[in-house]
Amino acid sequence: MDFTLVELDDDHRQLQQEIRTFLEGLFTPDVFAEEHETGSGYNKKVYEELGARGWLYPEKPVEEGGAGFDLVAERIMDLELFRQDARVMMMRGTSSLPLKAIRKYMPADVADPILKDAVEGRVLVCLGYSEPDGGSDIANAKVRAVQDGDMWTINGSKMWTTGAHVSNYTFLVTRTDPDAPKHKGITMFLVPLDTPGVTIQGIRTFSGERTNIVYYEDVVIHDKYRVGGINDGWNVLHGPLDEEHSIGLDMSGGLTDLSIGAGFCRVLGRAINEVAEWAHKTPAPDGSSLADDVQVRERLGAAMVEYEAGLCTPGPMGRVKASDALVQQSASLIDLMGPVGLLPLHADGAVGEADTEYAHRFAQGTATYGGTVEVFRTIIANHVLGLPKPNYPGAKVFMAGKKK
Amino acid sequence: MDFTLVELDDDHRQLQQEIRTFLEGLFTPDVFAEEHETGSGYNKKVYEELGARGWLYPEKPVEEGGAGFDLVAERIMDLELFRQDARVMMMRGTSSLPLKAIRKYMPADVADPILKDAVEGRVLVCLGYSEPDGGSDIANAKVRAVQDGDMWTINGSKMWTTGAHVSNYTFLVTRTDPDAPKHKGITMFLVPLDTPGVTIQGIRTFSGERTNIVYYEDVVIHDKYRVGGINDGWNVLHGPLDEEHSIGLDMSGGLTDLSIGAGFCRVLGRAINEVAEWAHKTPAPDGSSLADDVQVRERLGAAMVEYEAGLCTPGPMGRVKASDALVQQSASLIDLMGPVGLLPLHADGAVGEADTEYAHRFAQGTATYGGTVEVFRTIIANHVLGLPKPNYPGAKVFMAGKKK
Amino acid sequence: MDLLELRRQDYSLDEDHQLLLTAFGEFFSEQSPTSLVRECEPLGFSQDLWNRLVEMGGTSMGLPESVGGDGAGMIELTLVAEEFGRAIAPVPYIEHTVTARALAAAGESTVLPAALDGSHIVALASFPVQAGSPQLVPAGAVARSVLALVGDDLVLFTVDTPPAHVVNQGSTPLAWWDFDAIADRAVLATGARAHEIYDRAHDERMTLTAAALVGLTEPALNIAVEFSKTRETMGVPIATLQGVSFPMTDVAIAIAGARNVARKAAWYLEHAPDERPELPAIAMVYASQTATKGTQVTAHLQGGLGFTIEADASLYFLRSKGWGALAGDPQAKLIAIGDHVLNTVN
Amino acid sequence: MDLLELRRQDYSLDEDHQLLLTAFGEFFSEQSPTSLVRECEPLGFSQDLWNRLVEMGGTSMGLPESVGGDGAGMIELTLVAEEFGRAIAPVPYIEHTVTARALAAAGESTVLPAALDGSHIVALASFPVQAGSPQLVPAGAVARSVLALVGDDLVLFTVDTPPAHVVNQGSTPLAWWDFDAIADRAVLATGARAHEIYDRAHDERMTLTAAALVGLTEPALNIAVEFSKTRETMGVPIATLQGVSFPMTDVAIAIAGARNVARKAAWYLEHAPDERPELPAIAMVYASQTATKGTQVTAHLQGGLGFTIEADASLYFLRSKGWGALAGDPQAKLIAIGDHVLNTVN
Repeated sequence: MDFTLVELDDDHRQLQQEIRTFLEGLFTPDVFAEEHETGSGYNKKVYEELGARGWLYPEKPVEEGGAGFDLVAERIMDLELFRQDARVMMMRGTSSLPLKAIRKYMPADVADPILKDAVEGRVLVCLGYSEPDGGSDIANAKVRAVQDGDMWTINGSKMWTTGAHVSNYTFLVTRTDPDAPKHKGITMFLVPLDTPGVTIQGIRTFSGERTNIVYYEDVVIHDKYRVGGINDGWNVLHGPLDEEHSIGLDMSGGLTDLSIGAGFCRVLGRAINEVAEWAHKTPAPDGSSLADDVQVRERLGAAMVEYEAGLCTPGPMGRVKASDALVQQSASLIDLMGPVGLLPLHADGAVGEADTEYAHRFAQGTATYGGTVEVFRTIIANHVLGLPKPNYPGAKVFMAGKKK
Repeated sequence: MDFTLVELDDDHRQLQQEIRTFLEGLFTPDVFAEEHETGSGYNKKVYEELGARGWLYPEKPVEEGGAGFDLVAERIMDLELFRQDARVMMMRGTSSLPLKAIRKYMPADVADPILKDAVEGRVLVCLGYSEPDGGSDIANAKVRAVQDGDMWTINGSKMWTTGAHVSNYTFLVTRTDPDAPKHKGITMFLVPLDTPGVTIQGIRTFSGERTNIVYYEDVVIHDKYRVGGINDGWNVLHGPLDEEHSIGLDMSGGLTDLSIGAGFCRVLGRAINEVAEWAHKTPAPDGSSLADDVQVRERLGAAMVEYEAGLCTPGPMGRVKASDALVQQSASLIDLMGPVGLLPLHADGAVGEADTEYAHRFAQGTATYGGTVEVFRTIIANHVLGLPKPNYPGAKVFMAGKKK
Repeated sequence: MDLLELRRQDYSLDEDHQLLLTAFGEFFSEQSPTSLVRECEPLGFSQDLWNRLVEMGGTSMGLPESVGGDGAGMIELTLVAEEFGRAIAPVPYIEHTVTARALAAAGESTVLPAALDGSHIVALASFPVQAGSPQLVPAGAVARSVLALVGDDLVLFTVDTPPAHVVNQGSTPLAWWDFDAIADRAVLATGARAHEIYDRAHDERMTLTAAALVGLTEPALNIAVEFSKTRETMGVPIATLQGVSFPMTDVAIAIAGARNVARKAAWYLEHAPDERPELPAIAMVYASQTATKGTQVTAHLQGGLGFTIEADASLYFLRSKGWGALAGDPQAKLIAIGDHVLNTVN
Repeated sequence: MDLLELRRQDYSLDEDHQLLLTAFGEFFSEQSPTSLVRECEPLGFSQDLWNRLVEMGGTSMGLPESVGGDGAGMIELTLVAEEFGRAIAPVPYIEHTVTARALAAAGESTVLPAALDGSHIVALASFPVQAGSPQLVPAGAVARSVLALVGDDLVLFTVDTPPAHVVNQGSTPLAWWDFDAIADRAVLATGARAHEIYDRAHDERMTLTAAALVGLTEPALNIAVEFSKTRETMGVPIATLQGVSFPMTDVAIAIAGARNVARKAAWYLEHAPDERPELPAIAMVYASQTATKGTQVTAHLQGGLGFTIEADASLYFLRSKGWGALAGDPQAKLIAIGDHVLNTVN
């Protein structure tokens, strides 16, 4: 166990200062305004300037376009980015998953230029996983890819392709053998989004993010864009998916988060801080400060318990716990504030940065993104508690595939 | 809508006084001490003296051994009994279910003397429904009854036969055709518990109640004790079960409880009152009364919200809600009291009648008795929300039976 | 509390109540489809719908016959509020109703006639006026007059033009009222009577808001129920999974109970206001919890879809807090409820 | 709070910690089977087990080497407390440990040697001593000395024979201590130092109790898990129903988190006690919630069986509150946690 403050050596301290100064110059009001407007989780200038320095994926070796950061430096960068605004960096996280598959499964002559551009902030890759009636069941993909010589023709549509409108490629799950058991008839492609036949339609969420439906109508691409073997898509997918669902054993000496839920906790933490500041500044009806009100103190305490619980719960469990904590406590904090808690950023009289109001809207998505909390509960039930799997009509094949 | 105080006419007022005086004389300290000791939910003297006056089932007509009470009088009796101690009256409620089936399905020469004795407090009937691995699935009964001429031989064992050790009969679910679909091979019997081969083994719950496992080893009874047709047991059961699970449309003008959960709410209500009284009497560290403590007031308020919600929720929904409310709030009230909340009745320094300590132990059973909250949630999902039924391997037959 | 009270507990509606429920249910479902609700965002007010509601008697029904109203009581108003909530209708039905009733109780006669015919919208301040502290007033962006407590005075503040709307999560006509700056103020009552009228208006607002929150949770649940029947996973409708069906069932249970609590609170306000003074707060707290949970379940159950602004689920979700937190912290009311419990055993 | 702090968050145990966990895990599971737990009811104390624990170093390990102890810190003690809790062992491990440590901190030397060898059990009063108000003291029925705060004095009260045991839901050796009547009292510290030692002992008790509650919830969950795999309904193991598996999953999630919170609280108490003073209370609140929910889920999941005294589930259930409420209301600690949050942004 170790919860010490990281003592920075001179190099790291200098780097921290360098990063902070650079990011402060980079994240101008324009950047925030654009993100607020578009909800894209992306900013061209930010990505390209970070990429130019090797700071977009700074943990990668310099020869791959990164900055060869060690764990401490990487953590410094993450915290400094969070200090500015994590939202704009969302597409970086999204792209990072397929980049690993591209490196592993595509021939170097195709992969290398894409990887180089991606690391340098000029190329984004979005995830073409979910379909309009697919829920979280990726193996059930119906988007069809049919081979004709060196070319493939793709038809169908994908839902929740976040970032499609700013990305160059989509990492696409297609059905190539409709007669095979469902996880054995899947092939992955890296589809250039400027290919004729691709139509992108935006959808806005009530947390202000943008995602997309992407329609594929007789989209013809070359076989070189295939990622991995034909009908071997499930294994190709597995890499990134495993990572996303991983148990998250910490090999970093405490320099990485215990789960992706830590990010949800930070959103909750901001709201807690905001409410605490608001309480200090707000007079109670009797003229005292709301910070002296027993109920305010108690409710902040309750939120803090859930914040800490979310932060301390590891792996997929932490992802579920942190989402639950954020959903419940953001609602409770809005209640605590009363009507001013309803005012969003830029509204007249909004509290602070309206982090609490935002947290309440943002929270709902955390229970769904990257697999619903129910999917994760099922994984935990089976893999941690060892409970038997239900015998659903459509489950056998899927589960057999997962086990492998 | 009507929540008026019932204005009693002279007859009702006189009856109320009469009942109260009579019960005060009847419920002596001995009665409570015996119940505390045995957990049987029964007292011979109480039942026989109530029965002698027609007050055990006072809603029944005088010619059936009741007192012909109208709804107001019946409510007066219920409240006065609750004022004394509802626990001792538990077996009255248990017996009342099979009595209806006995009247409906058994020949008068067998039924009448039993019914007369039951109404007069000399005979109790317990429920032989659940089996050691049966859960809530009564239709899955394995206790075997085999016919030989006029006689039946019964073998097997039943779990949770509450009151078997004080009852004269058990209303027994048996399997008479093992080859038929499960709900079509059931026959009901009224088995005299003094028949050779019946062994009763007590089990105590942590709420202090006693229930029993009853073993049937070559128990031979006459066919006259059959209740309803051979292999028609599901329909015979249905009557009492339907009542237990009924939606509880109130035809009484508000003189009956909205659900059986109201009884759970009363247990919670007693705990709330006890904690409130305790708070008044208990000094806070600063010398003020705990009744002035904001957290005490808030927690009592939260308990009160749940109490009211439980009371106002109708039918099977109210049964689930009231159980949830009691489970959660009794735990919260124990927390609120701290260590004195852990002291049971008669412990040195226990608070009041230790209603809170008892409520916390009693609460757990309310989620299980007469069908678990999960069974009720399933019923509500299917019948109120109209959700499709899951296709379990063993479900079809059972559900087909239920629908009928 | 007295657990042995011999009281009726009859929650059933008589024929007149049923007819009222049907009439306003039809009115709101026809006149306030979700398309209208969306069109009226972010202000949350439709003058046209308001006019129709006035025609329907929505602004006069709750006022005493002596001032030209229809003399309906809290039970009737609560039934209407439930239907209003079900349609998440963009009109200030609750604020206007409880404020106009308070004006009538205070013998106000300048503004009241125009309130009765709906031409002058009135609203209720949620907190006592403190010098130097403007207040966010529900319906304050469409109201010409706001009733507030200033010390021990009940004061009606009136302006020619309501202050600017403040965008908010629930898309209701919230606005900051800076009472210090308003010259047109009429003291309607003072001392105990002022507090009595103001507290009563608050109790009525809590009760009607509770009913409205119950009303809005029900169509949200229906969306979830219908979605769950058609969406499949692993070859079965998700509705057959208890992880899906049980949360919906719990919402249905909460709706059934919260509806009865709100109606019961209305009955007591109408017939025995001193008997259960804590019921409006209980109704409000439980309805707020019900709406919070109920709309979350719906939004979540639809997966990504429930999280989009296109989905009707979002309309209900955003109003669960957007309506529920308008008058301050529902949970803060627990203290007053607890006080009542403590008083009854003392 | 500072969300940008560059701190390690390493919850992993090193080899020594693993060995300690294994050693005490084996000790308690061998020496304190549930049959012993039952035999020791209602008092909740086994002199024989206590002697073995003393032999094992259980009473000396947490004391400084300067007084003859083994100098173990809060992390080690928390790991032992988890195993102690898992076995719901009928010995006053937590009370004795934190009180003896407080005695050592106060420089007490009369009772301490006998506390170190376990022959003189010591305990901690949960509330400041108020004249005329006897206190229920955890382990008070087996302790010869109780450490308490009297005004600004830290006082050690000693008796020849502990007061009579009071039967209680958790079957622990609770007893009423009437401090007014005890002549043998030694003032160990006064003023700020008295409060400091007392508060520290409380923080340690909360942290160890949190670990113990996590420990007791885990075997309870295991009972539920195993039961759910074998019990069938409708032809399937009930474990395959989400209405059964999800509550168990949520308990597993809570255990995993609560364990880490308790260990983290121990680390900070040991290494940086001023940095996160609210962590012991957070650990206690979350562990109490975890135990409450976890043991309820287990008791309920077994149907009627889990409700019988024969079922081991009942042992855990009754101790969820029986241990968790010993030192007062866990939820009351939320206020102090909130205060800390408010202080960090001030």
